Amino acid sequence: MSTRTINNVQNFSWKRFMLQWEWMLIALIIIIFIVNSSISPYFLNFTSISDATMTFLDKAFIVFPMVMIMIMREIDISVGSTVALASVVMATTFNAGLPMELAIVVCLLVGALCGFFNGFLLVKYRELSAVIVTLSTMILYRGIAYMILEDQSSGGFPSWFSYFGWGYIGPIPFILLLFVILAIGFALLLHKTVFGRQVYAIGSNTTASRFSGVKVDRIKLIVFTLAGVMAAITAIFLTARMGSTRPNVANMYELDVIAMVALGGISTAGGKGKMLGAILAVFVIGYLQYGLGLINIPAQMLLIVIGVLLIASVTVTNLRVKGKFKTSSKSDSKEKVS
Amino acid sequence: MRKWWSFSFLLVIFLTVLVACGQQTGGSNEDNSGDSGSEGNDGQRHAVIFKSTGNPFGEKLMEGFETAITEAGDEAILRAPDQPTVEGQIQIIEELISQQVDSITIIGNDYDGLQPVLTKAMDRGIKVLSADSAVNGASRLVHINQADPEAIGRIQIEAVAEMIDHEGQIAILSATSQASNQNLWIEWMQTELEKPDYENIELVEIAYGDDLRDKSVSETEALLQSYPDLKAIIAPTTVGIAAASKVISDKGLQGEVVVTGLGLPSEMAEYIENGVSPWMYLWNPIDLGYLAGYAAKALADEEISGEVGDTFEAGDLGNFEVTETEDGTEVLLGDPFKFDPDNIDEWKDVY
Amino acid sequence: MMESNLIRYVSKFRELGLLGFIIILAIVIQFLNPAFLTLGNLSDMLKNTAILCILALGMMLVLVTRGIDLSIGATLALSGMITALTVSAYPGLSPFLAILLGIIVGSACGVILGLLVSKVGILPIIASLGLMNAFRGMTFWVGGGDWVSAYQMPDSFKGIATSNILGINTLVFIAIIIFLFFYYFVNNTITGRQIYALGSNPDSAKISGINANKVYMLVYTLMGGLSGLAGVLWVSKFASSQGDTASGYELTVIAACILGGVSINGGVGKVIGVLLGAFLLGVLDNGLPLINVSPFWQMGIEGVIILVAVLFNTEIKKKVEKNNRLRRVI
Amino acid sequence: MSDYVLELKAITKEFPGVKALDNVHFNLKAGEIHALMGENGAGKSTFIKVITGVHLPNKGDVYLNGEKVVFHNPKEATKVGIAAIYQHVTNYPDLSVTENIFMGHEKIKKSTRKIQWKEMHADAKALLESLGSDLNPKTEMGSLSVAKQQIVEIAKALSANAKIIIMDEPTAALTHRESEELYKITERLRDEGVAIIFISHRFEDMYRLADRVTVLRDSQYIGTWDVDGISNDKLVVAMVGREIKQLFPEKQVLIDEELLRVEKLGQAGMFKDISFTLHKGEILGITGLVGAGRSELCQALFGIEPYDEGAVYFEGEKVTIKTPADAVNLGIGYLPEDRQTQSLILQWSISQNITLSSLDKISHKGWLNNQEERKMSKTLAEQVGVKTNSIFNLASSLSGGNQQKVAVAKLLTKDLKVLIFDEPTKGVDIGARSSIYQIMIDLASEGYGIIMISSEMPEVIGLSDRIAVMCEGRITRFLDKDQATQEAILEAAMSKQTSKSQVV
Repeated sequence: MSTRTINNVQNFSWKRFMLQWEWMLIALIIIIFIVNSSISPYFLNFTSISDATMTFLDKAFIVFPMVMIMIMREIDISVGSTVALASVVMATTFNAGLPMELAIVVCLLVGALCGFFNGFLLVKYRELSAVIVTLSTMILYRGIAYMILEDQSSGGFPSWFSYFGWGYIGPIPFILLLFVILAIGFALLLHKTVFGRQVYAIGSNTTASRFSGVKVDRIKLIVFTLAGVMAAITAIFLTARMGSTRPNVANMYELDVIAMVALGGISTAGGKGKMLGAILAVFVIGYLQYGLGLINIPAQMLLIVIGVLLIASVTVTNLRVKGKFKTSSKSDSKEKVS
Repeated sequence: MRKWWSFSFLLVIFLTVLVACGQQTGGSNEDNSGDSGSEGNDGQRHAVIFKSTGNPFGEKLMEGFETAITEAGDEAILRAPDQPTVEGQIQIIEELISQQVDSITIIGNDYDGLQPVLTKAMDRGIKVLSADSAVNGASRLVHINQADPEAIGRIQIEAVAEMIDHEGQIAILSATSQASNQNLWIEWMQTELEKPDYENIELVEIAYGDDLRDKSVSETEALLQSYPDLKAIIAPTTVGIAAASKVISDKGLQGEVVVTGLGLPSEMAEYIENGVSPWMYLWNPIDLGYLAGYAAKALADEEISGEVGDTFEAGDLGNFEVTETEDGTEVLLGDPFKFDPDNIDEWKDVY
Repeated sequence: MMESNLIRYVSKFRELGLLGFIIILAIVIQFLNPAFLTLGNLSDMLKNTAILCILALGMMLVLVTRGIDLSIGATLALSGMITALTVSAYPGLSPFLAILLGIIVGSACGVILGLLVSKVGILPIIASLGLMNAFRGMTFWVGGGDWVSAYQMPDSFKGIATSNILGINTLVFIAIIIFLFFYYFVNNTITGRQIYALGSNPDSAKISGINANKVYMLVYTLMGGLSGLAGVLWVSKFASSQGDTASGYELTVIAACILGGVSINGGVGKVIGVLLGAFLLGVLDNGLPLINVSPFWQMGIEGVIILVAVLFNTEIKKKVEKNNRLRRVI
Repeated sequence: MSDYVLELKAITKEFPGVKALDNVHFNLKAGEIHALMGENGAGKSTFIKVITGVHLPNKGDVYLNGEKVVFHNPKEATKVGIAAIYQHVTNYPDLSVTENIFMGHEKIKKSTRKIQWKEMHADAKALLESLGSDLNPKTEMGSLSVAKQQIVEIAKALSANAKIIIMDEPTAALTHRESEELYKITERLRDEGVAIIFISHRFEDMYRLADRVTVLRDSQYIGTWDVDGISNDKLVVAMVGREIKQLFPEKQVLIDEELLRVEKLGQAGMFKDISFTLHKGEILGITGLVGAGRSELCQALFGIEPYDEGAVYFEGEKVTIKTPADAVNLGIGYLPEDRQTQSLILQWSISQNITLSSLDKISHKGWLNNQEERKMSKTLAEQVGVKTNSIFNLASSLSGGNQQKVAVAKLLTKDLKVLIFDEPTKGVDIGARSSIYQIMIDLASEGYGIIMISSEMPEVIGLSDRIAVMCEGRITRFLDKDQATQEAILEAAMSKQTSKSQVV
C-alpha cells in the first residue's frame, strides 16, 4: 500500500551501550574489590573469594524468579517462609524414614506447591494485590513449619548431602557452578525466549498483553511456581550448609532477595530491568557484606549499610525511569478488563 | 521536583556514609577494636562469636574474653550476627576462616547446625571451642561450661522449695529450647523434684515465652489465670525471668507468687529489691568469657589439646582441668552465683 | 434476591460479623478454660492489645492511601531505645516529656519515609523495607549493644504503663484517646476525608485539588509518631529496652488491619473495624495459651485466619459487584 | 458587564509534539445551553480542561463576566463557579454520595472545623430531591448505576454554587429514559439561570436541548451557529470537514460463505439474545450508543469476559471461547477500543509491538529469532503504512493514527479470518483515518470477515455492508447498506421497545 520503506537495522549506539545500569554495578564490584583488598589483607586470594561466594549464594537462587516477578510488577514476600517450610518438610520426611533422594524431591515439590498456591490465589482473585497474598502466605507457611517441628531442630542427614553446601568441583564451589548454570539459563529464558518477552509484556501493560493473546494467568502461575522451586533449592543448600534445620531458618530472606533485585536495576514500576543486573547485584551485596565482615564491622552497621544501599539504588533507578513512575496506583498495578 | 529531591537525598546518603567512614577510621568504637590491629604481627588473633548483637550478657562475656586475650598480649575479635540465627553465625565463621584467625570461641545458636562450618575451620587449623551454649562434640575441641547443668537444675528447685516452704504449685517459664540448655536444666529440675522432700510440690506446667518480651508476659499472665494457686515461677532464662517478675510486680502479687531462676542482675535488680524474686542465680559472664579467652589461648599455643586431663592456668581465676562429658570434653567454671538483696547493688551496674 | 440481600447486609455490617466471630471465639475459649472471661484476664488482654491498637490505627491510614509501612517495628524500637537512654541518664525527666521525646523521634522517622514516598517517589514497600534495616541498625548502634533495664528507669517512667487514669490503665486510656481522636479525625475533618478520597481515586483527588504529597507526608508522619509513642509505652510496659524490641511486629499490625477490613488497594477502612481486628488478634494471643494450644501453632492459626479473612472479603465484594451489575440493565 | 458569562479568545494549547487546540473561540451566555460538538479527538476534552483549569493554555485569554481570569488549578475554577462533569465519571467509589457531592467544599463548623454531617446529608438529600432523585445520600457511590452517578455529579456541581456547568458526553452511557430525565434536569438548571456547556456527538441531544452550537474539528474552531439556523447536513460537513462519501473508498461487495454465526449470546447485565452471522469479505457494522453493550459483546467473542449463554459457530462448527488465546487460535482477532491501554505497549519499539501477538511465528521451539522479527515487522509496518523511519522507534513516539496502524499490523501477523475493530478511528486524525478505512476495505476484499464497532455514523454508513444497531444490550435492528441513514440508525439505537421478531 505504501511505498515508504522503514529501516529495520538497529545502529549500534555507544551512548546507549555505556548508559546501562549494569556498568554501574560492575564499577561497584570493582570498587568493592579494591577497597576490600586494601582494608583487609585476607580478601584477595582465591580461597577467600570462593568461600565468600558460598556464604551468600544460597539465597541468590530466588533472585532469578524474583526478577521475573518484579518485572511483572508483582512481588513475593513469602519466599523466606517457603524456604523454611521446604527445608523443614525435607528434614521431617527424611527422619520419618524416607530416603534422602526422595526427601529432596519432596522438598522441591513443597516449594513448587507453595509458589503455585501464591500464583493460584493471584490469578483467581485478580483484584488482590501480591503484597497481601504473599504476606498472608508468608505467615501461613512459616506457621506450618512451626507446627511440624515446633522449636526442635531436625538433621542427621547422610554425609553426601553436605556436598550441596560445602562441595567443590575442582577449585570451584559446587553452588557457584550451579548458580552460574542457572543464571545463564534464566537469563536466556528471560531475554531470548517467547516466554521472557511475554513476561516483559505483562509487566509493561497487562491488559494489552491479555488482548494480544498472551496467556497472562498461565505465565504468572509458572513464574510464581518457579519462585517456589527456587526457594526449595535454596532450602536444600541452606540445610546442607547447616546439617540440620529449624522452622526459623531463612528469616527475612525475602528482604535480602528484594534488595538484590532492586539494586539490580529492576524497576519497581514493572517492565524494566535485566537478569544480568540482578546477578551482578548479588555479587555487589555479597562481596560488600563479606568485605565488611573481614574487617569485623559490627552487625548493626551492616544492617544500616544494606538498608541505605537499597533505598539509594532504587532512587537512582527511579531517576532513570524519569517521571514515568507513579506511587502505587490502582489502575497502575491492577488491570481493568471491562 | 522529584529529581531535585532524589538528588538531594542521594547527597545526604553520600555525606552520611562519608561521616560514618570517618568515624569508623577514628576507631574509638570498642566493639570492633579487632580491626584496628596490625600492630603485633606475630601476635595471635582470637575470635569470639556470640548469639546475636545487643545482648548485655553477650557484651559482658565478650568483654571478659577480650580482657583475657589482651592480658596474653594477643588480639581479640568480637563478633555477633544481628539475628540469633545459624546462618548468620556460619557467615561470620567463614569470614573468620578467611582471616586465618588462631581460634574461634562460639556461643552456638544451634547444637548441630554449626558442625559443617566448624569442622571446616578446624580442618584449616583453627582451634574451635564453645562456651555458654554448647555445640556438639564433633564440632569443637572443648566446651567452656558456665556451670554444671545438674547443679543449675537442682539448685533452682532447692531455691524454690525454700521460698515456698516445700509446698504448692510451681510452673516453669522457659525460652524456646533451641540452645538446648534450658531443656537439659529442666530435665534436671524434674529429676530433683522426684525426691521425697518435694512431694508436696507440684510442677503444673512448662510454658515457653520464646525469649520474647511480649510473649513471655502473656504466657506468665496465662499461667496466673490458669492456676490461681500458683506459688512460684522458675524462669531459667534472662528474658523470661524479667518478664515474669514484671508481671508479678505490676499485679501486686509480691509475696504470693515468687519468681526465681536465671537472670541478669541489671535486669533483675528492681525485682530482687522489691521482693518479687527473693534471690536468683547466674554465673559471671565476665569470668566465663575470661576463662574462654585463656582456654582459646592455651589451645592455640597447643598447651592443651582439649583432651581429658589437660590443665591450664586462666589468669586470676586459677587452674582449670578439662573433664569428660557425655558429648566431648569441657571445662567447668564453677557453681552458679547467687544474687540476693545483699549483693545485688554491687552487681547491677556490672552486667 | 434473598441471597443478594444477605450478601449486601453482610458486606455492610462486616464489623458485626467480626464482632460475632470474636464472641464465638471467646465463648469457645471460655468453655475450655473458665479463667478466660475473668475481670483480671480481660484487663490483661486490654493492656496487651492497647499498643497493637494504636499502631493498627496509624497503619490503617497508610493502607488507605494505598501505601504500606514495614519500618514501624524498627521505628518503635529506635524511639523506645532513645527514650529509655534519655530517662536513664536524666531520671528526673517528666514522663510526659519522655512520651513527647518518643513521639518526636518516631515522627522524624516517619518524615523520612514520607519524603521518600512522596518526594523521591519510591514504592512504599521498598522504601520502608530499606528504612526498617537502617532504623534497626541505628537502634543497636545508639544502644551500644546494651539493654536498658528496669533499675535504670525511674519509677515515674515505668509508671506510665502501670498507673491508672480515671480508674483505667494508662495504656488503655491512651489507646482510647487515640481511638477517639482517629474516629473524629477520619470522620469529621476535611483532612481525614481527603486521605480516603486520595486512596479511593488518586486521579480525581488531583482534580479536586487535594495535595497528594501533603497527605502522604501526613499519614507517614502520623504513623511514625504513633510508632514512637508505642515505643515509649512498650519500653515502659516491659521495663526493658533492647535492640530487637518488636522485631517483626509490623506484620502483626498489618494483619490486624487486614482482619479489620482495611483494603490494601486503598480507600477503604473503618476505625471500628481495625479496633476489632486488633482485638481478634489480642484474643488469640491471650486465649490460645489459656487453652493450651502449643505456642508453635499460633502462627499457623493466625496465618489461616488472615488468609480466610482476605479471601472471604474478596468473594463478598465480587458478589456485591455482580449484583450491582445485574440490577443495572435488562 | 459583558453579554457573556464566559468568553474564550484565541486559545491555543500545545502538548509535546501535538497541537491540541489551535486558535479556538468560544462564548457562553447566562441561562443558555450551548452545545460543543466535534468528532472524537477534535479537541473538546482539552478545551474543557482549559476552562476548568486542569490545563493552562499556551496562548489566548479566558474572560469571566468580562474580566480576564487565569486558572492555575481546578480549585480556582471551582471557586468562581465553574463545574465540570467529565466523560469518564471521576468520583470516589468508596465514599458516600454526600461526600462525593461536597468533596472540596465540605460544610464545617467555623470554630471546631468539624464536618457537619447532619447538615450535609440533609442538604444532599434536598439537592437530589430537587433533581427529582430519591437517592439515599449515605449510599456508597461505587454501588450506583452510571446514570445515578451522573445525577450525583450534577448535584455536586450545584452544591458548589456553579454558575457554569460543563457536561462532557453525559448521555453517552445512559438509556433513553435516563437521558430524558437528564434533559429535564438540564432544562430546569437553564431556567434557573445556569449556563451550560453540553458536549455530545449525538445530534439528538443537541436538537433537543441546545440554543447554540459550536463545532471544533482537528483542534480548530469551525464556527458557532444558532441551532435553529443550521441544517443537519451543514453541521455534519462542519464536523467532518468534507462530504462523507469522499472518505470511504469504494468496496466491491463480494460476500462469500459464512464465517461466524452467533446464536442467542448473552452475558448477565451486559447483553442478551444476540444473534447474527458474518460472511467472508463482509464488513458488519455494529453501532448504538456507548453503553449499549457493543464492546462487551465483542470482548465476549474474543474471550476476554466469557459469555454466559448462547453459542458461537465458527465456519459451521460450534466453538467455545474462554480466553483471548482461544479466539486467536480459532482465527478471531480484536482491535481494542483504547489502543494506549489495551493494545500497545507504548514504551516498546514498533517492532516488538507488532510481533507480540504472534511470537510463535518468529520463534523456534520458544527461542526468539531477531532476524525473523525484524523482517516480519518491517513488512507489516510498510504494508499498513506506518509513518516512521525505523521499526526500533518507540510506539509512544507515534501519532494516534500511526499507533492505530501499528495496532492493526499486530492483527495481520496471525492467520486470522475474523477481525473485530472496536472504534478503529477513535482519536485518529482525518488523514490517517482514510488510510485505516482503506486497510479495512483491502482486508475485506482479501477475504477477512470484519466486525466494526463504531459510534461514528458516517463511518458506519460509509463502510458497512450491513449494520446491526444495539440498544440496551440487544440488537434492535439490522440495516442493509442501502437502507442505512443516520435517522434510521438513531431511531433504532434509541428504541427502548425491542421487537424481538426483528432479530434475524
